[in-house]
Amino acid sequence: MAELSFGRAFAKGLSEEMARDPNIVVLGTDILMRGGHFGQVAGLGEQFGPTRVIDTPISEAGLVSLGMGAALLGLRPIVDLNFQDFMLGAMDELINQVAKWSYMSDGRLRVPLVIRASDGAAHGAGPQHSQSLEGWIASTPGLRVVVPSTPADVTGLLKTVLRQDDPVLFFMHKMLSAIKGEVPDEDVVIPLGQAAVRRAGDDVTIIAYGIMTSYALQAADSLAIEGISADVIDLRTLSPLDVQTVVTSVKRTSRAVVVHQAPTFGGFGGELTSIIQEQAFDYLDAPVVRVGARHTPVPVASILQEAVIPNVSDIVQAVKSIC
Amino acid sequence: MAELSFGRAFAKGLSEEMARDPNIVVLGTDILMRGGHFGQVAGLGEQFGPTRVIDTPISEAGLVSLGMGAALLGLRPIVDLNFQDFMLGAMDELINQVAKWSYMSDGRLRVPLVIRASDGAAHGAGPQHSQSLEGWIASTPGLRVVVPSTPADVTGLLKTVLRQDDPVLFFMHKMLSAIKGEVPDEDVVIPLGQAAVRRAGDDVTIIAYGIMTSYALQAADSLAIEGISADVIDLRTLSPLDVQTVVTSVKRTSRAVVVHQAPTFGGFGGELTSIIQEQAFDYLDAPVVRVGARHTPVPVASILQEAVIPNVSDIVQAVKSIC
Amino acid sequence: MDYDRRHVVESMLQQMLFIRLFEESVEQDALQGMVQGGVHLSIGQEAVAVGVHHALQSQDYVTGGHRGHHICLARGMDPRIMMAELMGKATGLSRGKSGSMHLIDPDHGILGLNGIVAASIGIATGAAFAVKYWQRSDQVVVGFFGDGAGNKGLFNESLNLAGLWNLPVIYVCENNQYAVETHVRQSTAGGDLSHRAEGYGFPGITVDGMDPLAVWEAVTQARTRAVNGEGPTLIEAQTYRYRGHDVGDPQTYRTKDEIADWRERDPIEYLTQMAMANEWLDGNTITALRESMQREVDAARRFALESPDPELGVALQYVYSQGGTGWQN
Amino acid sequence: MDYDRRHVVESMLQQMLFIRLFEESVEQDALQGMVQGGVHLSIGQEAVAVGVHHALQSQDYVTGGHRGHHICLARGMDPRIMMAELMGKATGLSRGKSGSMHLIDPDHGILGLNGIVAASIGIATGAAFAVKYWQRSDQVVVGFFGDGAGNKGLFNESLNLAGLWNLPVIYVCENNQYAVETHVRQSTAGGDLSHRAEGYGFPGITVDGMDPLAVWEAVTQARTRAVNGEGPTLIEAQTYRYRGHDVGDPQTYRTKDEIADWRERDPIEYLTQMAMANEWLDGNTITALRESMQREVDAARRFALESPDPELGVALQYVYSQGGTGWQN
Ligand SMILES: Cc1ncc(C[n+]2csc(CCOP(=O)(O)OP(=O)(O)O)c2C)c(N)n1
Ligand SMILES: Cc1ncc(C[n+]2csc(CCOP(=O)(O)OP(=O)(O)O)c2C)c(N)n1
Ligand SMILES: [Mg+2]
Ligand SMILES: [Mg+2]
Repeated sequence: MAELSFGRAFAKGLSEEMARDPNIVVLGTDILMRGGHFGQVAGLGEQFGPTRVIDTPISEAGLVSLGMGAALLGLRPIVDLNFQDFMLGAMDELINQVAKWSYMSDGRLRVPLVIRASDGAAHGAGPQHSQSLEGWIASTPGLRVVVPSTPADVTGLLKTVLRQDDPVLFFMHKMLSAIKGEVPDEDVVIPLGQAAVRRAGDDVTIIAYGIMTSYALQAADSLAIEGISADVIDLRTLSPLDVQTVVTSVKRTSRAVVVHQAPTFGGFGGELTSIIQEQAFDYLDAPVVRVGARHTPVPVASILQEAVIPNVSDIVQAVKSIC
Repeated sequence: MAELSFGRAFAKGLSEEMARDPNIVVLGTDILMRGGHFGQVAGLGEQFGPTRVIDTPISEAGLVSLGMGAALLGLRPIVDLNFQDFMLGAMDELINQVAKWSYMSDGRLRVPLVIRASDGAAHGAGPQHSQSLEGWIASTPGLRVVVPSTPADVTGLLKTVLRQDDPVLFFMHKMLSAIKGEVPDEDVVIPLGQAAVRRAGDDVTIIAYGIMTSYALQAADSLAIEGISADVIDLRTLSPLDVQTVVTSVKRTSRAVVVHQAPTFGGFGGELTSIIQEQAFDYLDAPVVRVGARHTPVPVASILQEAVIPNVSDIVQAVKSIC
Repeated sequence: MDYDRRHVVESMLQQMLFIRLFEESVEQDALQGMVQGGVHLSIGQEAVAVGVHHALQSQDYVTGGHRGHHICLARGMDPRIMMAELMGKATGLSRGKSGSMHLIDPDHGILGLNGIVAASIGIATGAAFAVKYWQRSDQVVVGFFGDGAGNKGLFNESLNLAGLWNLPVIYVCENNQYAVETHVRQSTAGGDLSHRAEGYGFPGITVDGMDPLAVWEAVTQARTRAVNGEGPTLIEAQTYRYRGHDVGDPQTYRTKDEIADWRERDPIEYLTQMAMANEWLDGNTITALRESMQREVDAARRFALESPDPELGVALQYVYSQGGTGWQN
Repeated sequence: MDYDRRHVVESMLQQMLFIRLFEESVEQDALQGMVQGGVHLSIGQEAVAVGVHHALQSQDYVTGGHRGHHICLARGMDPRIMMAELMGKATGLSRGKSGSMHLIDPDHGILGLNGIVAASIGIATGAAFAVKYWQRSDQVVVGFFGDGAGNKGLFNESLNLAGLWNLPVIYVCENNQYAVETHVRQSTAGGDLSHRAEGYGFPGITVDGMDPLAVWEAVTQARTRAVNGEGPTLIEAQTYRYRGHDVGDPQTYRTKDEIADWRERDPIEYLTQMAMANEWLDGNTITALRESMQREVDAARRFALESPDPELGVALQYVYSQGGTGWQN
């Protein structure tokens, strides 16, 4: 076990997979020497050189499309889009093209393309660099969405992703970049669609993913002091979604709080809430409560950002409102 | 009252508004002579000429961005994107730019830009011309979403839209293009955020919008025969959303079915379901049931399309499953 | 050389004839509602696809746009399963899921047609990236697109990447003068689109797209450049569609005279004259050729018509590569 | 003429000095964590914004990218409320909501800086569309962008629209040689970006962006073209940022020598020499000028520091133009 940051955990997983599979290449801006803006590919440039760690122009659409064309031939490109917000410049390529090729070719072609991007709010990043668009991607048939919350998951999920053939969006919250955690030295793969129960409890189920997992755990700590014990589920991937773990827990606790950093209105929490009430209606003692951001862009000034982004106390209050 | 098609109703509203306000211009491919692929601006080219009805290159991003720049100066452009799927080529412009300018300028600038596009499945249109992405737009702070279901609403909502200052996505289902309905001769405006109760009933509330409104009404007809009376609500706009009409009805009927043509998983139905169970939990006698498309792209062959897109009998069955 | 030329001309003529007859058959069926979805015929543009094909090797790849039947047939797609796909049948290439605009056939290097204008440009660029990465020394990729696609952003992003990295890609713009109703001069600033290649540091040329031999020569040179590591080429082929944008287009935007002028340069007519003048083929042979092609088209059509509809479950397959719709684990 | 030139040089020098001092002050505060969010300094690039400004009229509009403090100051943004915005204060232009990368000031024709590379190009084109629509005969729009933005799709779409419709827009590419760590020659095929204008049928020129007079002349000509209805111009100004991409950039990708070489062409130094050689200004005047500018910068800084934080409710305002967050009716 080594203690690695979230970013380093990505580099580790990628390095091992690139050593294993010569068809993996990574493309993005400022990755060869700098190793990416979040250190996510640090050291890979030295290890694999400029034919496999490729600095690119600022051309998000061109790169996603290029990645797709290369993937159709059997290459395994990772396109690093830096901030998730920049993915908006490549939506036609992602949604109309990448997502649809397996289906339109009736399985004769596949697009083993991985898109990495850093999502979520960070102090000062502001409206155009702070979005959480994972729900849109999860709702797109043909795409997979990975939203890890720990360094070990980053490595383990990345390895899985690079050994399967569907296009995957790998979203790493930018405020997690520097967090550290143990990452196994061995080759551990984590299957897609398998949520992790991060804390066991009986009174309420808190469902989160990515950065909000740690907020949920902190909330659970506070709640424990007040005698409320929470099951905390970290989804790890949104597509495929581990419905069973969620529903099983809620059937036991009879109460659920769904948490994400995207605005509540229209966010993926709506899906989770719906599934819970569809599949565990008779078990619910209270409405499922959603905790998400207010319906605003994310402002630059820190104190304003904090006024719109959900925090630990929002989760605590949400739980208390139904317990 | 004149009987007009959905497309003609748009042309009528636009024609009257353009006559009233010289700052309204419409831009899109093949609109000057052809009047748009759905007849939505038929006759306007003749009426207003090529300085106000402007044929453009195929440049969705460039046009949305151009529309925004012009709107910042006080022009009121309508950019006609033809199929909603092509909007994916202008997502940065819509989400990172258009949606955020009021907020980032703290209200000193506004973007009175209207984007019209035809959405949804049509036999043979296939995976890249059949999407229903309204939920993504509704979830974006700063944007408005209009999803009319009748010719009268097209005219009335368009007039409203052209007299307010927020950016609006005006989605007209392509299979509605030819449907006909009465449109008042007078200048009737319909406020945004005001749902229409299309049919009154006591046993269940069916919430729909756009094309699915007519499916819901047909379902309600069948259900009536079997003694189930349904309240059918047509949302008309998703942002702003008329929560009150929905919640009031469900509190009365105690049962709700939410319907859209987008895939169920991750669709806007999750939001509606969540709001209902948040605000009417104690009134619900059964889970809210969602009716949407399967988690696939929309295939070309008609019989395959029908296998993935929700139909009247899906709605009937959904209602029966909870009544 | 003369023998080669004769061989090439005969082969081109045969392909062009077949495409024309195939498309005329599709047109009739489309008018009868037998074809699923919109149909964009390539009648008039046969010389481009056929000229390109003759300059390529079997290992080369192509991508195309919404108007690409001619490309598929030139590259060797089986007309029966193609026709079946157009009609949404179980025997079709994608069992009815993709249809006319999205024909895909990896067995013939067809990475896909595309319903989105300009998308083919980027995908071709990516395939060329892989070819170069693997240092495959005798393989290139052709990205077909229409004159309307030159003003999409992806054109800029992809051509820059290809120029920057010297990718073995040939961009073939089929300038048929119109994007739906819009004439290329009303959509495209700066004259010939081929000029834009200069901005990316590689050659752009305009060729007569009604002359398959001219296309063939231009692509042959471009292919040599590409396999020699000299990078991409943009070829703009001036051509014309005799039919409307799609079946059903009222075509109020152009004159009968304009169509007649272009038809004077019909590529099938042109090669027929050439073959007859050189006494490579005589009238009888050509008639016989046409008849045998027509029989093949009819057979494809019959095959499609007689094929069953797909099972409904097909609609739920291969959303993901493992076969299912799989949003849930 | 000589008098004009003197007047212009003095005015330019004053503006450039002010920008430099302002940015140095911002840099210090950014290092101390007093500035909210990433900060992209324009130190070294003052001549471009100042040269452009002197060729414009007050009714003209500008848009810019993420590195645009110099543009805002040149166009007349109040340094106090600008500094307050950078520090996220209640007195800031947008009361802390937009910050450094998204400064917006309609009162000075600043339609907005932009955190998204290339977005400024499209918005400027749109503003020019409105100007032309209203037939305003003496108004133009300048769209600033970086060398990194020339490879985004929007560049192609917007320049084509501007060329096609002869819009009164001037595209100013500040080629400071790098996009973060990536040198322009590693990102951009085909040499100078200005060449790409030819593909859209309008002039593209490369000018010395360290010489505000050269920029001034080029923009003056472009403005004349634009108001005469002759359409857009693309001006690529060769310049350099002395500082890193953002405050905190370790700058491992370039040499000290390279920086030193560019600093030899420092525009402030250059105009100072010119003014002194012509005896328009003497050392004392310049020192006094610098001191008064510094006082103004300090005052702006003090204003910002002493300003209160915004009320939290500000964060919920103006998502929509009527003032609220309003997803619900
Ligand atoms: C991104 C996008 N915008 C618009 C369309 C609608 N559309 C389909 S074909 C077409 C015209 C294309 O013209 P061109 O590229 O010249 O090809 P041609 O039809 O002439 O073969 C348009 C506008 C589309 N399919 N994709
Ligand atoms: C669409 C998009 N992609 C990537 C980025 C991240 N990014 C911010 S600035 C920058 C470099 C821009 O270089 P250039 O355009 O030359 O401007 P400069 O920083 O040199 O002023 C990059 C890659 C972004 N902001 N927007
Ligand atoms: Mg064309
Ligand atoms: Mg730069």
